[in-house]
Amino acid sequence: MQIEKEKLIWIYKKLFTIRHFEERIKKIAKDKSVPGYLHTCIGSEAICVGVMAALEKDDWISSTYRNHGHAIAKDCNLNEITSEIYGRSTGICKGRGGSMHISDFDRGMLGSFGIVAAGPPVVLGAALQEKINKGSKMSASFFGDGAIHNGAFHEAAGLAQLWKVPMLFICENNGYAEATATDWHLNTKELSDITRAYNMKSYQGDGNNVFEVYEITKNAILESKKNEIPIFLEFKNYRFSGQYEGDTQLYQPKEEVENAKKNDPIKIAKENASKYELDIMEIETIQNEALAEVNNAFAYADTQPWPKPEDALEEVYVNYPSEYN
Amino acid sequence: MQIEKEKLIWIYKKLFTIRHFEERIKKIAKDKSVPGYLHTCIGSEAICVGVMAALEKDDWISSTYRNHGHAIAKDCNLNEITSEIYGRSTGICKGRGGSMHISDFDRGMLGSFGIVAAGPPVVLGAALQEKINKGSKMSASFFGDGAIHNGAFHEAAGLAQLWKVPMLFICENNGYAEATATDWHLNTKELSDITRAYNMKSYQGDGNNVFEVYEITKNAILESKKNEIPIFLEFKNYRFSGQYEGDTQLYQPKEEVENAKKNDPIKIAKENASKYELDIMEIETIQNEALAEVNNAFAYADTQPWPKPEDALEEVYVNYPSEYN
Amino acid sequence: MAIKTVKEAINDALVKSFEEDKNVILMGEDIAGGKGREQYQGTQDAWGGPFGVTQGLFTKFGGERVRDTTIAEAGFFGAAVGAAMTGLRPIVELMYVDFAGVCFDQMMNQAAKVRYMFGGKQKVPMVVRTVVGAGFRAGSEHSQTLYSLYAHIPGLKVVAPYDAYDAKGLLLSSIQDDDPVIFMEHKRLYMTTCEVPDDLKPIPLGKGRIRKKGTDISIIAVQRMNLFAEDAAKTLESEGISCEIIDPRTYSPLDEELIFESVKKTGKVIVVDESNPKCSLASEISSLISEKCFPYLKAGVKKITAPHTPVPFSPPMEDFYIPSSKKIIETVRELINA
Amino acid sequence: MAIKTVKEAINDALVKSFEEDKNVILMGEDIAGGKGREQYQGTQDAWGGPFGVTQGLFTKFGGERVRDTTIAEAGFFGAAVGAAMTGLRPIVELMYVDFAGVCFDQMMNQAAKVRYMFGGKQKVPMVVRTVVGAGFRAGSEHSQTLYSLYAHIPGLKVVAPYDAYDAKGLLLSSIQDDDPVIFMEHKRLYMTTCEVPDDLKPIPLGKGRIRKKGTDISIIAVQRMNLFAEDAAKTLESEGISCEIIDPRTYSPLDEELIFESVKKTGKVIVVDESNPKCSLASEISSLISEKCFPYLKAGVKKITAPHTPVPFSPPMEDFYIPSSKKIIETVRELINA
Ligand SMILES: Cc1ncc(C[n+]2csc(CCOP(=O)(O)OP(=O)(O)O)c2C)c(N)n1
Ligand SMILES: Cc1ncc(C[n+]2csc(CCOP(=O)(O)OP(=O)(O)O)c2C)c(N)n1
Ligand SMILES: [Mg+2]
Ligand SMILES: [Mg+2]
Repeated sequence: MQIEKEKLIWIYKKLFTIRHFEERIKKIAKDKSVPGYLHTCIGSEAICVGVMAALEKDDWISSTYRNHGHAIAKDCNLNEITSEIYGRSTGICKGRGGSMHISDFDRGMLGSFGIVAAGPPVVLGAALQEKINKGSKMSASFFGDGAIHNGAFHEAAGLAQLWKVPMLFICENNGYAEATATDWHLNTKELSDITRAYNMKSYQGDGNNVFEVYEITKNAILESKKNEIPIFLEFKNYRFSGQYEGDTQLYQPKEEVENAKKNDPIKIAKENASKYELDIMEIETIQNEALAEVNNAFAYADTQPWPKPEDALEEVYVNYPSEYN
Repeated sequence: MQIEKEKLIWIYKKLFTIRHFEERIKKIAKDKSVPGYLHTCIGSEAICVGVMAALEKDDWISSTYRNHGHAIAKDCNLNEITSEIYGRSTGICKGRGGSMHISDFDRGMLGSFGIVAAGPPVVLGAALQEKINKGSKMSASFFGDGAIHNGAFHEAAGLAQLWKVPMLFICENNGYAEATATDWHLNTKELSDITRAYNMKSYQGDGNNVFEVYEITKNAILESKKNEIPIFLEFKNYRFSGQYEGDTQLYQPKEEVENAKKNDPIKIAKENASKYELDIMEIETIQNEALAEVNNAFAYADTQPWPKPEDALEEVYVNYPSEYN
Repeated sequence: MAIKTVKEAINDALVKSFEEDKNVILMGEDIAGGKGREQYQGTQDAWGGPFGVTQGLFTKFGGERVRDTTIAEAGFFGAAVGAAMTGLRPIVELMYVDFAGVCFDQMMNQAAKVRYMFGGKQKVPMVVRTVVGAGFRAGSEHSQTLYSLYAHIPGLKVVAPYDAYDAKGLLLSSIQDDDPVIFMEHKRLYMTTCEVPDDLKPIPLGKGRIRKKGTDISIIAVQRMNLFAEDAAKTLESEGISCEIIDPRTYSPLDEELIFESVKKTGKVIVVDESNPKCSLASEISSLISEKCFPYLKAGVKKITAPHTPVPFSPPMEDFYIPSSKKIIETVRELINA
Repeated sequence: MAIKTVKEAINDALVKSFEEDKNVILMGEDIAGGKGREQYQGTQDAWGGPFGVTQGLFTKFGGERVRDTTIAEAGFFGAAVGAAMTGLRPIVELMYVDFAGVCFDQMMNQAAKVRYMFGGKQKVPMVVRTVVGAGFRAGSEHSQTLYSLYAHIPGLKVVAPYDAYDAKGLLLSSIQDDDPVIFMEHKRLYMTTCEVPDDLKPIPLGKGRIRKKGTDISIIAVQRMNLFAEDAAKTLESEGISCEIIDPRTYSPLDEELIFESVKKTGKVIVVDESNPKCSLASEISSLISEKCFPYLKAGVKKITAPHTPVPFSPPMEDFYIPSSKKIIETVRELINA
């Protein structure tokens, strides 16, 4: 597959940014410089970046509590993302959301939902809107392997197929739902067999290979739009992070982690660089840039002002007599 | 298949009882002698009776608002059923349930639920209890073709398969969910393809043929218990009744109804009688008995006392300071 | 000016909204009359939901905008949220409010919170039309009101009209409103009638209505309870007791001013709500009054509600369950004589 | 007698209940520590739910009774109802009460109603353990309390213990109770400690507790709000104001007598509830007091609640959201001086 240089650089830059970002998050989680739950996505970079490379900038997506990578790959402002995690007033959600709810509607993010499987129905709605208004934006919902057991996912899948709505159901099969191994809860051989209930088209791919993710997604978008059908994509990868920062990860066997490291998406991307005529030096420059931006973002966030306490009362409604809050 | 005489007579008796009962219900609905929603099951008799013939008397079932046939086939007291529909104090639920909620725990009825797809999870729980307590009762949930789109059904199906719980998911595919034709909402060729999402064993049968229903169910019970697996049964039939009494049924095309009549389960049962060495005279006697019992039940119900208004306050809890109601 | 049933008034408001704004769509079960397929031309609109409220819409506006769904409320309520965020104005039907539990997450955590928690860039202009209320002999799972479940949740608006006039005016507003609105229609009011101007303007949400002026006691009545309050007031009038009846119409936001003014005048209040008592609208309104109007109160605020039980089927029990004119009359007399 | 955290006390109550009654089972997500498979012996109990409350149970009682579920709350909550009806005593976990909406139907229409609507032959002895509360910087979808959603529904019991003593005693009762109980654990209280006798007897549901005797004003505090009430009372004591603090502990049924007695004595009341205000426990308790104790009241019942907004993440905003000792102190002073 041919990828133009600009996009290639974008891809590497995003991969590195996400990895450095999440590593930094792990650090601030450890030294407790930010409060609350932090879910990092180390191991998911290729999926975040590969999918977003295939989507247009203003296409619709939904994410989950494990959203940093999606937000970064969706080109949300890195400073604002970080400021949000720090709970500051310049945060991307004005400090009201926090890490779990980072979202920027202006970038096509419909939301990062804390409720498992809440996203697919919402994205179905965006896709329906595009269909009714004859719009051309693609709609894609990210969710985990754990979400496929949930009724809301099934209801959305059934309706999407019935209504012939172009959209992507993107399952990041990272081996775990919290402390529970994916295969322990799977009734079918492959996770994506779940779509058989709906006759939904599905593809599987290596979620550690950003170029494979990109290619599969790109083709899926074409097919979905052309045939007006939803498509289910399963990308397999490994959750190197715990469920959240602070999770002891005791349930993840050492050998399993060691094995998975062989397929670390960043490592694989680096190995593939030469195929795309990017040399080591270029890669290193990109990586350094990414690191610098991440460092900047954290430095920025740390000095941002706190919201005023009473800001808690704002923007519950578009129209509501505010004295009632 | 060999069926002993006593059972054969039971089967015919129940078929006739249900049909006569529902015809009588249609009448009292028309002359408005009972209030509220009435859902009749004309066309479903063979499923109700065939399944119940295969189950033991104290096996667990759940039903829906369309429950008269299930209750009758489960050997609930006909007078009490009727009295319930009349809202009288001697009703099977003391008048608190009404037609939609006829249920008798002593007969293994866990409930008739008004919420679509509420039953399968509850029956899963009964089956789980049997498994944990090494009990031998079978558990079976009745639901309609409309229920398979609902998340609660999917969640129950997934868990049942995962937990290897012996139970039956019994789908009465009667062609309609309210005013909506089944095939209009189906994504798969066959309704029971839905089980592919769970690798669940499934069988289809002619829901108009009581003997076929009986045989399939009997075998399914054996298989389910032996292999400790849930099994999905789809029985196709036709909903001659409207969604509820009073429904204009305009959306059911005349030819469709005429065609379906050829496979009326009562007619088919009568045609099959000779195969089972029951002669016309016997059949007629049984039918007359059934009719007499139905007539008795309605005569009984109509003269039963009303509950006291304050009875509304009883039995919300097992233990609760009653002055708080 | 024409006499309309609540049912007609709602249908009128829907048609008007569909005509005026092409972004208005409707999703629900059996609204299209099920077999909305072309080969069944003519029978498509046979249903229009179980009460026939949406009859005619499918034929008029087509299956793209009038969308029959499967029995998958979590799915299509979630879809309404996404559609609303991206530009449509979806109306979704919860056939009976008793089914609230199967898609409560979509309302409570998504519709209600996306604007707030994602920083105020989004809005969710959707309307949930749902049917509430006892008195239909429909049993425990088709008779609840559940107003307070929704009213408890910040981010949702809750509207419950009593008559056809309000039903039309408030539905027009609700559809134009940029926030998610739960629009509750009482099944026992569908066939009641009143005059409704053809060109009725939207009635602003959050404004209550004095249904009867009075001086001795204030009766705050929730939706169908206005019927019994008016009934009771007639009887009481003949005994020389003058009741003021207030229908808040909207429960979130609530027209506190209107209620407080009345209470300050009369000093005696009864709140009548058909719901179960605990944490109900009645509790809420009563507690607001006692907090804000205490110096004016001549007696404790009385609540008349259903008991803390499910809705029973049998007529004598169900009639006992529902607050009655008789109970209102007795309570008023008690309060006046206290 | 030992000092225990709330978390330990709950674990103790679970272990005791498991030991005493083989029909007690537990279902929830990641309670077994996920990989409950044999080849991972030893790591099975790594989790015990996100707060580790159930750690050790899987190893002690095995996967048949301590059952890891998929993320399918409607499925396994419904299963709990069926299992309870047929002889087990299931405890199910709703990992955060914020997820109430995905399985509310199972509680509202099945667990709560089967006994009543099917004629009283059935009982549903199940317990829902769930985690509530703000102050954890957990954002809008992991910080709600939602007490009143459940308390509104007839057929459900609602319990919300404050300290380890009550947590153990009330959980023992809840598990032995023959009705469905929602047992709400506050995440900010898990690590708080108090003395808990090893042989603590079950504490009856429906009985409140006077946490501090006083004479000038009654503070009715819901769960964690007892912390702030006690704090406030200390400060106020030094100003010569004597507060009586009452923790109802159970919200359905509610110990009205205990509350009314206190109010009759003091004539001044504040209800403190961390929930959103509308149709909250605070509304309910306030409205009951004003209805039943009006002649004794010297001022309107004050409510201190969260504002009508979702729970914000950022610390200054979240701290503003949660009722504080400061607000209690100010309100008490206001009331005392009124
Ligand atoms: C309805 C609901 N139930 C439970 C949870 C608690 N929970 C949060 S994340 C999670 C596991 C999700 O796993 P998966 O879908 O594989 O996503 P991943 O975290 O691996 O990205 C669970 C059970 C929740 N957020 N929502
Ligand atoms: C959750 C829920 N949504 C909607 C309804 C309204 N409703 C009652 S019956 C029905 C159709 C069910 O059809 P099906 O499952 O095929 O059963 P049948 O009536 O044909 O036996 C619908 C939509 C309901 N009871 N519960
Ligand atoms: Mg996962
Ligand atoms: Mg059907």
